[in-house]
Amino acid sequence: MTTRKILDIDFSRIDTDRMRLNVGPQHPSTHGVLRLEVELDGEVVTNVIPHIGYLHRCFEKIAENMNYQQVIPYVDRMDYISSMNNELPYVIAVEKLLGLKVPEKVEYIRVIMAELNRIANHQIAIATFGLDAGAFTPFLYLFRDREYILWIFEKATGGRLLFNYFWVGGLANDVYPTFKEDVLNIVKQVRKTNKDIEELLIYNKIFIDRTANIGVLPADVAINYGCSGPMLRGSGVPFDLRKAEPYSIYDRFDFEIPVGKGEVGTVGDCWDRNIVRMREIEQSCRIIEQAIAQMPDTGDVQSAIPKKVRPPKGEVYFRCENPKGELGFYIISDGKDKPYRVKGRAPSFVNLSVLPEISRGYLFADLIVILGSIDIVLGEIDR
Amino acid sequence: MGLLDRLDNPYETGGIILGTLEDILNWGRSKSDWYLHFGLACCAIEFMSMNASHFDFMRFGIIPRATPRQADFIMITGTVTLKMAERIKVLWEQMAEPKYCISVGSCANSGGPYWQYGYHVLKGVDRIIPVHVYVPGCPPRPEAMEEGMMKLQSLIDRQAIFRKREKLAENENLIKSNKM
Amino acid sequence: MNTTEIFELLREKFKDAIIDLVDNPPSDSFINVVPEKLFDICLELRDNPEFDFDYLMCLSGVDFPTNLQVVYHLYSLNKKHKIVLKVTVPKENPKVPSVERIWRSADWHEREAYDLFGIIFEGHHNLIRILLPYDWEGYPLRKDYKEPETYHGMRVPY
Amino acid sequence: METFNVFDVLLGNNFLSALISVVLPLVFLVIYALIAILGELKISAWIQERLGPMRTGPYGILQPLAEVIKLIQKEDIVPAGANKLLFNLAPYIIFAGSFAGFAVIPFTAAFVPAEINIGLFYVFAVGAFAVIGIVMGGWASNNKYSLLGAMRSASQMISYEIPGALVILSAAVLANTLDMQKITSLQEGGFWNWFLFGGPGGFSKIWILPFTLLLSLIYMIASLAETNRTPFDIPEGESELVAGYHTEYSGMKFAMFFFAEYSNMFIVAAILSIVFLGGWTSPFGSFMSGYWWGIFWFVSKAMFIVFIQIWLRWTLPRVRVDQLMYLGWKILLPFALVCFVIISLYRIIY
Repeated sequence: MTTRKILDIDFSRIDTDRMRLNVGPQHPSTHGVLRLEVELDGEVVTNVIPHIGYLHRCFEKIAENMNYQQVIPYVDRMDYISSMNNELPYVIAVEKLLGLKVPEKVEYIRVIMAELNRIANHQIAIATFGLDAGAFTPFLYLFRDREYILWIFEKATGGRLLFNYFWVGGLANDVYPTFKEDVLNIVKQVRKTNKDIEELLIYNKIFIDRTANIGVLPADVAINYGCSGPMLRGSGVPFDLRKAEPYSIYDRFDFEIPVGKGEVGTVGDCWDRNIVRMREIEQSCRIIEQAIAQMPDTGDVQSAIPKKVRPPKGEVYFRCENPKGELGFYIISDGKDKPYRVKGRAPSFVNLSVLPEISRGYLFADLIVILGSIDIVLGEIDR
Repeated sequence: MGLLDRLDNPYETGGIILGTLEDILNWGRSKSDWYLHFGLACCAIEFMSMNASHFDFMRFGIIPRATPRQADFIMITGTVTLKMAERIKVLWEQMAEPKYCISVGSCANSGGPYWQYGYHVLKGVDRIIPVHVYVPGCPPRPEAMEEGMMKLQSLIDRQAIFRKREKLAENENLIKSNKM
Repeated sequence: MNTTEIFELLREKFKDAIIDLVDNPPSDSFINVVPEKLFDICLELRDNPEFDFDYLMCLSGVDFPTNLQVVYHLYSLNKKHKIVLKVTVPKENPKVPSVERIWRSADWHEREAYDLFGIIFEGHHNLIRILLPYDWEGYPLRKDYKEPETYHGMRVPY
Repeated sequence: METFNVFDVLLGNNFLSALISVVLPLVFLVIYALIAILGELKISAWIQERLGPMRTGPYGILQPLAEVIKLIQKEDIVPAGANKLLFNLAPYIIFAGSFAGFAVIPFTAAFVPAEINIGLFYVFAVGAFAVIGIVMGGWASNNKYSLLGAMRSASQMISYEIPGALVILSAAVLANTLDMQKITSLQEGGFWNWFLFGGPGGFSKIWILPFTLLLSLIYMIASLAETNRTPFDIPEGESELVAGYHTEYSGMKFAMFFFAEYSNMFIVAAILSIVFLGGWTSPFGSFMSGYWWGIFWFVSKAMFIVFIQIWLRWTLPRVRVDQLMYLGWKILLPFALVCFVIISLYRIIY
């Protein structure tokens, strides 16, 4: 046995009431490699300092060294859960710089793919949110459904997760013959599982207790922090870029903007943010059904693809409604075939910055739930 | 490598009893692998679907553990950045022996699409920790990850515990040349 | 309100602080302003009910051969109009007033611009590196950046 | 049915019979733990539309065995900053605490390892041992997650011991004894004599029937909390506190925690089945009753409750720590008290 050291401690200098806890980068519920420095008073969170950058993959530097088309795979890898939605603002931004108009069929396929991917994304978001609250089984039910959506992507594009499907001016290839039936079947299946999840998770008493009145984000704070997507809508602001400034062909569809109403708690709590995602799945189903009905059967999806993408000098900021919020690309062209500067305005990056504001004063267990309700993807935050 | 193989050459391989014991110990380690619950990037999403019902990683007897102390192998699923690299090294050192590492995806193998201009990306996780199995792909399909897992299991099955050092080296050479 | 109207109104109030309006479609039109007056202009843009720019969409740094630029994309959720502001600063000692106190979303955006371009935002409460490690050297998104050979003993190039 | 210890009768009341009485439950515990671990894996898989372990023996039935073999081989790490003595001692204290509970569990009318007349009290007393082990392990690990987990666990287990104890007290009042064998014997003669349905007695037990049902429910909830199972698995809640108090443990020491958890599950299930479901008695009167049938009935009742615990774990989300305390102190405790008072009144009147 070692001899016991006599410690000479000046007790007045010891700060005894706060504990600093390091959550992450390896922690089961930081959704990747986020690191949170949490200051705890007992179990109550007094301060949170997010440390990001553990997945900084130098997207913007690489984009400056690549052709306009070559950037698309890297755009995929920003928000790897909803790659189709990432590609959409980028290709539209470049098309805008070029002054291109894409064929009708391309627009419809883009919308269908983007909405399918939105469903897949929200399914992961709800699943991992349930996992953060301790419910493991709904996670697997949602992942089972997501798998069916991935099968469609795989058949159409060849990739399961990262597609490189939307090209500047068109698509990589046309969809396969039974695409429409497959998509309609998926929509049916998604609706069926949504019902199960509502019973199993959303309206579960324990789940409501865990998430209602937790992490309340008032609308003015949300706007000032630049929150977007379900974060903003969960706070009761009916702002959706698909309605506010319809891009692509979103003005042709009839759908609603679900907002948080504080059904079981306060407006803008975690439950509201989650239910917004839940209802957006339904709205996406509606859009998909309408798009399938209107989609022209014939048409060359590659007819408008330019041989060489060399936009004139200029700059454009284009934003789309990503499942996580407003994804914008700010592209500066200096007339060469490589972009001079590409800045991605990632929704998760901005949404995460509000975390310290909404998690102070809640318990440590709530912090995990609040983080889950923001629905972050580190690839997009760190880029 | 059942009992019969050992009967041919009982003394060099440690005898029937030791050989069988070795088989049992290896069997335990290869059939019960707990992985460290740890995701980095895109591949982690495919890894999540692998845990889900369609691919069901648990068929191999694999259970997620949140703490490195109880994990048997670590799956590096995604891009390792320089900021993260030191943490991965710490995690690896925290794991209890015997431990294994599977590097999943191009990024973890070699830097993947970020190899050229990625000033903040570590070009291959094998620069900091030893890797037992590489799974290529960007991201690899879940089937590929399962194949990687089976490769790891067969590697564990052939590990030598009691045999002499020369045998061990020979064995490793064989594994390297992929003949086993 | 379109950019021209906003430009006229701002010109009336801030005179020379508003340099010019650049408008050549299909590019977005933008307004160049001087860095010294940026904070006041932004405050006016947010608080004047005619403008009501309550939402900072994006804040990006750009490295041009001779100088650095900070680009502000503003949006109004109520009025549904948008505007682009640009400030140009020299490469040596690039100082821009922070708008973090006007839009909190600028907090992380400004830290990122500092991290990758080395633009110093005066008045920011916590201007430290955000994406790269705290002991990283250099500003990677500058065009003349050379990636380091090693970092903490790990080789960086392939 | 007459109750006795079969080994005392066969071998006389000597050291050998005592040794056998200790070893048999240990063997049973190991076999049970292996089955329960497999059950946990397989039941969770069935709930989640998966297969579960499939490649270790036919249908993966050897999976727990493989895990034990692996855990034996794992390196045993003691973290640098840990208090070595306490760190090493903690898992064994926890395991000893939960295993000591087996001493008074009557497996059948003919076998109880140690027949003492305060059996119920004893089980509760040694059950509290686990708290000491958990706090020791959590504190000695020198890890903040472990410490948080241990503190949560201690507060949770102590709070839930009170409603649990009140339930047992009510049952003791009703049975007029603390001896497990006597309690079981009282419930002989069919399932309507179980304490779940008011215990033996005439038509008058209709008055306390709702309260005994309520009591068993309270005990079920309290036992979930005491064994740290979902929805009360806050101490090791994976999404918050990496693995709770055993974050720093590896290899066999972790296996000890693992075993202790499953053994605790069985202890609470056994108490519930003895006190409320008639232990080894047959639910159909004299049909299928006997010493051998006793083992069957007791084990299957206890295993059914273990199954319910596993089932709940994979279905429900986790509650928060303050909600857990609220449930324990403000809901379960008053209800248990009311039931206790009413049952006492009933005992006085009839």
